[in-house]
Parts: sequence; C-alpha cells; structure tokens
Amino acid sequence: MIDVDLHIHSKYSGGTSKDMNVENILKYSKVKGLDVVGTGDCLNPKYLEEIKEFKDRELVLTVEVEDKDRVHHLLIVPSISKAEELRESFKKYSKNIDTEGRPKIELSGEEIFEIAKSSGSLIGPAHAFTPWTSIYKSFNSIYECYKNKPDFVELGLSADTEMADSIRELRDIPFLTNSDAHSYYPHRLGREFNRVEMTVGNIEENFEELRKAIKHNKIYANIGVFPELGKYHLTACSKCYTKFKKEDAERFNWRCPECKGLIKKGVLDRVKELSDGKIEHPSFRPPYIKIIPLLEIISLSTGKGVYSKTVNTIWNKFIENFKNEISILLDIEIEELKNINERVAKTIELFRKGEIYIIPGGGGKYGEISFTPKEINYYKEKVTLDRWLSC
Amino acid sequence: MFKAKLESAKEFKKVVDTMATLLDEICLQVNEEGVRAAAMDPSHVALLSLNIPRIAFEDYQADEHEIGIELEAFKKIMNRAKAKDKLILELDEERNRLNVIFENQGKRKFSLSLLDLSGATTKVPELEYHNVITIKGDALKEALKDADLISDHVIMRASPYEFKIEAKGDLNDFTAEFSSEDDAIISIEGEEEVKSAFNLEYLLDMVKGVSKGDIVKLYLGNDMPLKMEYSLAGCELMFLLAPRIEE
Amino acid sequence: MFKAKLESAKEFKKVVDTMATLLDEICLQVNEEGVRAAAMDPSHVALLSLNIPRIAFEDYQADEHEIGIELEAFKKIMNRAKAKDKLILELDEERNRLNVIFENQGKRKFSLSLLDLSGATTKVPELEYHNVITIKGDALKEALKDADLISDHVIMRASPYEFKIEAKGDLNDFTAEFSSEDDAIISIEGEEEVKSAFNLEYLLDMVKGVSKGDIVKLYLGNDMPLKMEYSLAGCELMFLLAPRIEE
Amino acid sequence: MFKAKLESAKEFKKVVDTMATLLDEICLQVNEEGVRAAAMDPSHVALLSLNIPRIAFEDYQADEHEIGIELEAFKKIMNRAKAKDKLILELDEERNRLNVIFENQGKRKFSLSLLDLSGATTKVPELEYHNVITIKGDALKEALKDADLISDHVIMRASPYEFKIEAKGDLNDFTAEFSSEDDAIISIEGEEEVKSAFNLEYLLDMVKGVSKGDIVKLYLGNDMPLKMEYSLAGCELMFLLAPRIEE
Ligand SMILES: [Zn+2]
Ligand SMILES: [Zn+2]
Ligand SMILES: [Zn+2]
Repeated sequence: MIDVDLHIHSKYSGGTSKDMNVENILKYSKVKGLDVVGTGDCLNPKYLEEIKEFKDRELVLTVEVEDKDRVHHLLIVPSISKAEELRESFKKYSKNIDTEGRPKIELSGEEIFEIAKSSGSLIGPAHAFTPWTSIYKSFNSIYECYKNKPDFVELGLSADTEMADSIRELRDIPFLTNSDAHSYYPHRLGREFNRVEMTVGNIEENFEELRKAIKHNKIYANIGVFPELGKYHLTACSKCYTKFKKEDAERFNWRCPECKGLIKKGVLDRVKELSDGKIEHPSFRPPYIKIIPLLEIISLSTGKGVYSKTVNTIWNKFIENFKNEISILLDIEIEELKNINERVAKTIELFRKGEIYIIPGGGGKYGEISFTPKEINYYKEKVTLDRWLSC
Repeated sequence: MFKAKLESAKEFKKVVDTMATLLDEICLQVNEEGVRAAAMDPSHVALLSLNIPRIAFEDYQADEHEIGIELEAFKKIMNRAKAKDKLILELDEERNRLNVIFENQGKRKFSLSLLDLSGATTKVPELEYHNVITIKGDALKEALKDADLISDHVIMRASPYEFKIEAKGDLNDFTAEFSSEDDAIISIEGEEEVKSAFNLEYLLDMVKGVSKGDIVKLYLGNDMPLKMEYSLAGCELMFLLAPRIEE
Repeated sequence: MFKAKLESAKEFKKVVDTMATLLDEICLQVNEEGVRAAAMDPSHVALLSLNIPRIAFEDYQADEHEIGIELEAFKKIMNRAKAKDKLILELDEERNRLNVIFENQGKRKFSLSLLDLSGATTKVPELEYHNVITIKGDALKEALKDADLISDHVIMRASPYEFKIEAKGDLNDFTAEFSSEDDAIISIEGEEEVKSAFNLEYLLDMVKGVSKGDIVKLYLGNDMPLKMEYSLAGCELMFLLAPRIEE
Repeated sequence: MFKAKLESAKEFKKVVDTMATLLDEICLQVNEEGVRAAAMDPSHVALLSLNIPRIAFEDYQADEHEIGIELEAFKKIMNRAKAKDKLILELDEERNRLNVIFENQGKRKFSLSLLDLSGATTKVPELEYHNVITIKGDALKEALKDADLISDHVIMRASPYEFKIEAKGDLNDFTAEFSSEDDAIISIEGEEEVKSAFNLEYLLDMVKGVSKGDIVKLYLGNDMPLKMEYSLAGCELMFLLAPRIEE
C-alpha cells in the first residue's frame, strides 16, 4: 500500500514558499512518509525542465488549472511529452501559462475536460466545495460543468466522505484527498493523502499505476484532516472571520455587518444545499480516516507555535523514532510515545479517545484544536437602544 | 463666556476617563445652571448622560454654549492631573478652544481645539422600571471583573430579596449573589423576578470610574435596557445599556 | 463531601500561584486530616509537595476524595481574591466541580470543572541531608533575583558557618554571602562544606510566593537535589529540585 | 585603592539611572577628594557632569584612579538595590573590576568588569548666564511631562518675574507659567527677557532622577545651552543641553 498526495504547488504558483522546488518536495514528502507525490504545476515550462531531471523518482505529473468560470480543475498527466502537448493546446487560451504554476485558461470546464481527455490525462474538480474557485461555487452539478463524468472528485480540506456522499451525483465517483500544499512544512505538505494499491516506478509508470488504481477502485483509504479544521468549513466573514448561520448571511446579503467584509458560504452549508438528505456510501467507497497534523498536536501540547523551534524539534524526534505521522497518530502504543515526549503522548491519547475538540474554521481561517469543548460563536445581532427610543 | 473651576482635577479625570471609554466625542451643553451632555456610543448599544450642576463647581460663570470635545485628547490631558491640582475649564471663544488649566504650585494650561458638534443632540429614552438595586460600587465592579474571567456577557437577575450576576463559560461558571442582608447592598426594591443579559465589555466600561465608597443604582427589567446611575465628584452620570436578547 | 473555609483568600492565592508556575495540574488528596498533594513538573526536574493540615482551616469537613485541578484556571480565579475575602472550597460531587467561593460583602462563586487525575500519584523521595540553612525568605528571594541578572544558574555552597549563592556571567559575576551572624540567617547547620548547582528559573518559581517575614529552610548536599520548605498561610510547601551536574 | 560606602543604595540608584539614560559609558575620576565625572551623550547635544564630594560618603578611602563603567550594566545592578541596603563601591585592581556590594541582612556582591576609558576626559565649557531660575523639581518635571503630550520640543522663556515652558502641537497647545509668587518657585533672577528652544526627550532624561523635595537650578540665555543643576543624595549633578535653533 502506497501513500500519495496529488495536489501541491511549486514556487511558480502565487502565494507559495520560494523553496518549493522538486528536490525539496521529494525530500520533505519522504520525511512526511509519502511514497509518491504529485509535482503540481507541470505545465510551467521552467518547472517542467526541473522535473525532467527527476523523471525516475517517486513523482507523478499533476497540475491545477483555472477555467473561465474561475473553477479549479486537477489534472493528472501521463508523461512529460503529454504535458508539453497539453501546454501547446492550452497556450492560445492562456496569458500566463508560461509564467504561472496554476494557469488561468479562458475555456469552459467542458472544453478543458475534452482537451485533457484527448491527452490521456485524468481530470476532476479540485477542492470541489470551497466558496471561491470550486465547481460547486459556480454550478449546482458537476455535469453542468463537464457534461461528462470526471475521473475523480477532490474533497478539499473542509469536506470529508460523509459530507460528499450526501450528494447523489457523487456516489459513483472516486474521491481524492490531497493537501493543496503551498509549502513543505509538515502540517501542510501531506496533511491529506490517499492510500492506494500500486507499485512505484518512474514518472510514466506511476501515472499508469495510479490510473488503474483510480479506475478499478483501488483507493483503500482517504486520509484527511477533520473537515472542521479546513479554512472554509463554516460560513464566515472573509475579513474578520465572524461565523454566520446561513440564514443570517442571506439576510445580510453576504455582507458582514461587523466589518462590511464579504461573507463566504461554508462548505458544510453548501453541501447541505446540494444534499438529498441521505448519506449513502457506494460499496467501493474506502474509509475516510480523520487526522490532525502531528505538528499541531505538538503545538497544542507545548503551547508553542507550529513554526517554533521547540515544536519542530519534538516533531523530528517522533519522526526519527517511528515510521510516519499516521502510525504515530493512530497505531503506536501510547507508552512507547511517552518515551519521546510525555505531554504529546498524552495529547495523542486524548485524540484517539475523541477528546480533542475543534473550533471550526471558516471565511479563510483554519480551524483550531483545543483540550476543551468550545461553543461556536455565531454572529448575534446586537440589540440597540434605538428600539426603546421609538416607543 | 464659560469659566468653571473644580476642586479636584484628579476626581474629574475619572469622569472624563469613563466618557472616553464609551464615546469618541461629546457635546457639552453649558448654561447658567451647569453642564449637561448625552451621547450614544457609535454602535447605539450604550448611552451616557452627564449632568454637572452649578453647585458641583468651586466657581462657575456661564452663558449658553455648545462645546464639542474630542474625548481621546481630553482624556490624555486629564491624565496629567496631579493630586492637589485644581481644574479650570475656560472657553476661549476667539480661538475656539477649551483651556484646561491645572493650578497648583504654578499654572499649567492646555488649550484644546474644539469640534463642531452642534445639532448632534441625543434623545434619552424614558423607561419605567420596577426593580431597583442600590449597591456599593466596588462590590459591583469586582463581580463584573470576576465574570469577565468566564464569559463575554452576563445575566443579571433581580428578585425582591436578591440580586445576581451570572456568567457561563465553556468549562467553568460564575455567580455573584447579593441578598438584602449583604454588606454590599444598600437596598433592593421590586416585586417580581426580572432578568436581562448584557455585554460585559460595556458594563466594565460603564463602571470604570467607580471606586470604593461610590454607590451605584441599577434599574432592571425583563429584556430591557439596564439603567445605571452614580455620582463622581459631584457629577451625575447615567447610563443605558441595551440588553442582549437570546432567542 | 468536602467543604473547607480559609480565613484569607489572598494568602491562599500565593500558594496557588506558586503551584501554577511549576505545574500544569495537580491532584488534591483530601481526607479528614487535611489536604495533601504532590507532583513533578512536566520535565521531572522539580517536585512540589503541599500539605494543608485541618487546623489551617477556619472550618473543615471532608471525606476521602481526589480532586484533579487545572492550575492555570484555578490561578486565574484565585487572582480575583480581594483583601478581606474569605475563601470557601467546596466539592460539587454531582456536577464534578470544585466551587471556589469568595465571601465578603456578598458571595462570588466560581465553579471549576475537574480533571480526572486519579492514579497520577507522585512518590516523594526520602533524602538525607547534613546541611540545613534556615533563612529569611526575602533575603533568599532577592539574592536569587540578583543572580538572575548575571546567569541562568547558580551554585549554592554551604559550610558550617556560611551560605553562599554564586552566579558567573560572561563579563560580570555575583555572590551573595550569608554568615551565621547576618540578620538574614536564623541558623546554619552542617559539619562539612557542600556544593550543588541549580537552574535559576526553577528556583525563582519555587520562591515566587515567599514574602517578607516568611522563613525558608534549605537542605543541601553535594550534587544532591535541593530541598526547600516553607509555610504560606498555614500551608506547608516542600520542593525538591534536581541539581545541574557540571561535567 | 578605592573603597567608598554610601548610606542608601536606593538613592544612588537614581544618580546611575539618570546617567544611564543620557550616556552609554562614563569614566569616574576618583581621588582623595571624592568622585568626579563628565561626559557628553553620543550626539554631543547634552553634557552631564557629576561631583560626589568625599563628605557624601559614610566611609571613603581612595588613591587616584580612573574607573571606566558601562552604564547599562551598572544600572541593572543598581536596580537591584532594596530599601535599607547600604552600598559599597570597591575597586578590585587585580581583576580590573568594580565590586558593587549591597549590605543589609547579608552581603550581595556584584563584580562589574571595567572598560578602558582613560584619556576620554570631557571638557566642560564655562558659560555666563544672567537668568537663573530656582524651582521645585517635581513642578518642573510635571510641566515637562505635560509638554510631552503636545510636542517633541519646548520653548523656555524667562523674564525678571516669570518662567514659562511652552509647547505647540498641530491642534492643541500647552503653556506652564511660574511667577515669583508661585509655590513652585524659590527664586527668579535676571534683568532681561530671554528665550531658547530645547529638545524635550533630553530634558525628560535630565530630570529623570528628580523627585519631590529636590530643588533644581536652571540657567537660561538667548539661544544658549540650558544649564541645569541639582543634588541627589549628596551627589551634585550638572547638565548642559544645546538649544534647538529655529531659523
Ligand atoms: Zn485551487
Ligand atoms: Zn491548488
Ligand atoms: Zn466581518
């Protein structure tokens, strides 16, 4: 069984770490315990040159593109020559394909689907439910966008299988869980991944193995963060992050009464709109294993930030002593973990017992973990004195 | 003209501090009877009304004037008041400024440029209450600060014999109980049980200037604004605070 | 049941403060004889043991209980203690909470949710010492704060006549010398010269609650843990601190 | 040798604090008559001169020495002075250090490594003034702090009967007026009107150690440096501050 993360970005995409080159991506995905990692950004000519040097490594060619309706699609590409061919096909519809990592292509989802298919690539919507650039932001059905059935649907950080299988049209499509990492920090890269049956070879062999696995339902688990930890789980203001019940957001016309910022519809509310009210898993659907990045667990245990030296030193100690994060989080005996760090071991014990609590994210702010349950602070309308002035 | 002298600059500082925590600016209405002002905070949740009768001053001379003051600057100046300083407030009509003078071993004169706030009068709603609690200011203030550890709002409950402040947190909670027999209570009036919830941040702002020995009057109803009254250095302060209504 | 009343909430606050600087949580063992607790800090460098005999309380009733307390929350509540407040600690078995009640002009009741810390008992090692220094608490505390200017650790030296605290910095250094004749010293016992080095941060945490008039007992050996004892408001505190062994 | 004992470490702390706000380092010139020092701040805007006559010390023994001191470190040590501590300054010639010893209930000895500042003597210019104001230190200090609310510099004006400190801000302004009759004034001498402007940050640094009861002497001219003199715990401090010349 192999762990793969198929959606990341290189230094050529906007808002990414300048250290996201192939060498670092390979190095840190190994530390994190990933067996195969998607390159991301494989249509960028400079980046593709870099990828060529590593074509025999544990990589698979992937890219995220934005269509004319601002919908993001994830493409998994068979080979370097196919990637070059794809770039040529898209080039006349894109101004930034030679410079950006995630190019904007002035075509519809359907047109992009056709071109991707003719190159032999796999295609599906990226982070399908998020409120800025997803398929369900712009459409009420994936078939309105593609006119066809995509190869997969990427759930995104703020959704899980339970949520997605409450939507009828998704119940016969495989789900992918990927990190969409913009940096190689261990709470970003590989924070979500897929456990797949395949053998590892070079870049082309990896594609073929992966294609078979997706086609023949050989994805054995989707491992992802608690959807509540995602940035867009609840409906919230994108400026001050005040959380809103959907009815209230509608009443305020999606403008935050506190700061006048834009209110973004949470993935949970969007899924509820699309749902037929049932959760039905198809027989091939693998389990969704919910995790919390180990780095965040260490941060909570020590009270120090995720980027602090203390937290990273402890993380490294755990990783040196055990195989990978998943086994540390789920399998290794607590007593054994205590030898590395008692407090962190105790927190992991609480996590396994379901006693770590989450303050859900929304509006672009990640959820937070806590030792104590916290009520969600939804926006509450202020009563003003004007009510008594009139009477 | 307007020229008024107060015995203690340091006591008046508390009045200005309290106004400045709730309001950005205020328009003082002065006339021969004294100084009055009323304003709502920007979100219209709290109202403050000030009344300084002529008698509160050591010296007082005034025609009718509206004096618009930026409270942050006034507060900073008043923070310079020292223990034995007397305070003179004096309108410089020519330069459109308020002179704020501390008199003690010498004379330290700030001159504060004025805002044009004419026409910005605030109506004070007339409300009727049946429950009135008269309580020692420090006891009330400490109970509110206690509650602040636990939550960002409190429920106030009054019955004929008791006054309670309650705060509920995620894990811990807090109740302050004052019965008619407690030292903190001067009197509890009212025939029914009433209850309202209030934002704690505003309440703490409202009692900011209160210190030991001050007596505070609270008027409560069911989901009604809280009315609070007390005197600081002869200045009468009244507040209204809109309730939080839970659905 | 468990219900205990202390004369001064403010004095007990110092005990809680001291515990909270060293520990995250503690399990109070209560029974009819009083309250006991012992725990090590997370890194196992320091141990704190607390003993409050029944007699330290104004009122005391207790069956056997283990009460697991999150110290940061307890400390924040105890910081709300005012000068004349009495303190009542009361176990609410039904809700699994400890009520922390300040009684004065009224009644302010916090209720603190408990942790399950049963089974987390800490064994206190029995150590033998020949050198014992009994010193005024403020003199010790100031000398440690002095040393903190210079280094992050100190060497403590005891001889039959003298007690020294030394700190060496890159440029400057510091020595506090206390001889049997000095006002700070109640007594110095011991026949040999001994010396151990200790982390200063822990030492400062250990003396945090000490104030003028408190008497501290120090037990020293060669590269042995420091044992420190003192009483705060009738509560007996004992600490052990592992030495820094220099190679 | 150099060994000197001062009655109150805490009073001397103020002298060191004042030096440390203006200067990074100073060279103490000690001999049998006492301790002297003079230095300019790094930007040569202010000069500080210190004179501690032998008589200010409880005990005093000294040959001729130059003792170069890093003031930030010295200040941190002096901040450890407690209420009843005596202070002993003692040159350790062998180790080239100054021992700073607090004596009270025991003996707390810091040893401060010295700088080589020989040859860095500062010449103090001799200036002639006609206007001299003798004023209570706290009144001066408060007026300067008032002015600091309004601007970063002040104009000082002296006439035969009056001394004024003025600050002008964008919106508000400030004047402190001291006449010969005011309590703050001991005396005002001078026959003409003079005026100079000064940087407020330096002025505030210069009066830092001044407290109630201290008397300050100010020498003013037209666009001339300000000369300021006062004593702290028997130590005579003199400052010169270059004027701001407005074009
Ligand atoms: Zn995207
Ligand atoms: Zn992406
Ligand atoms: Zn907002």
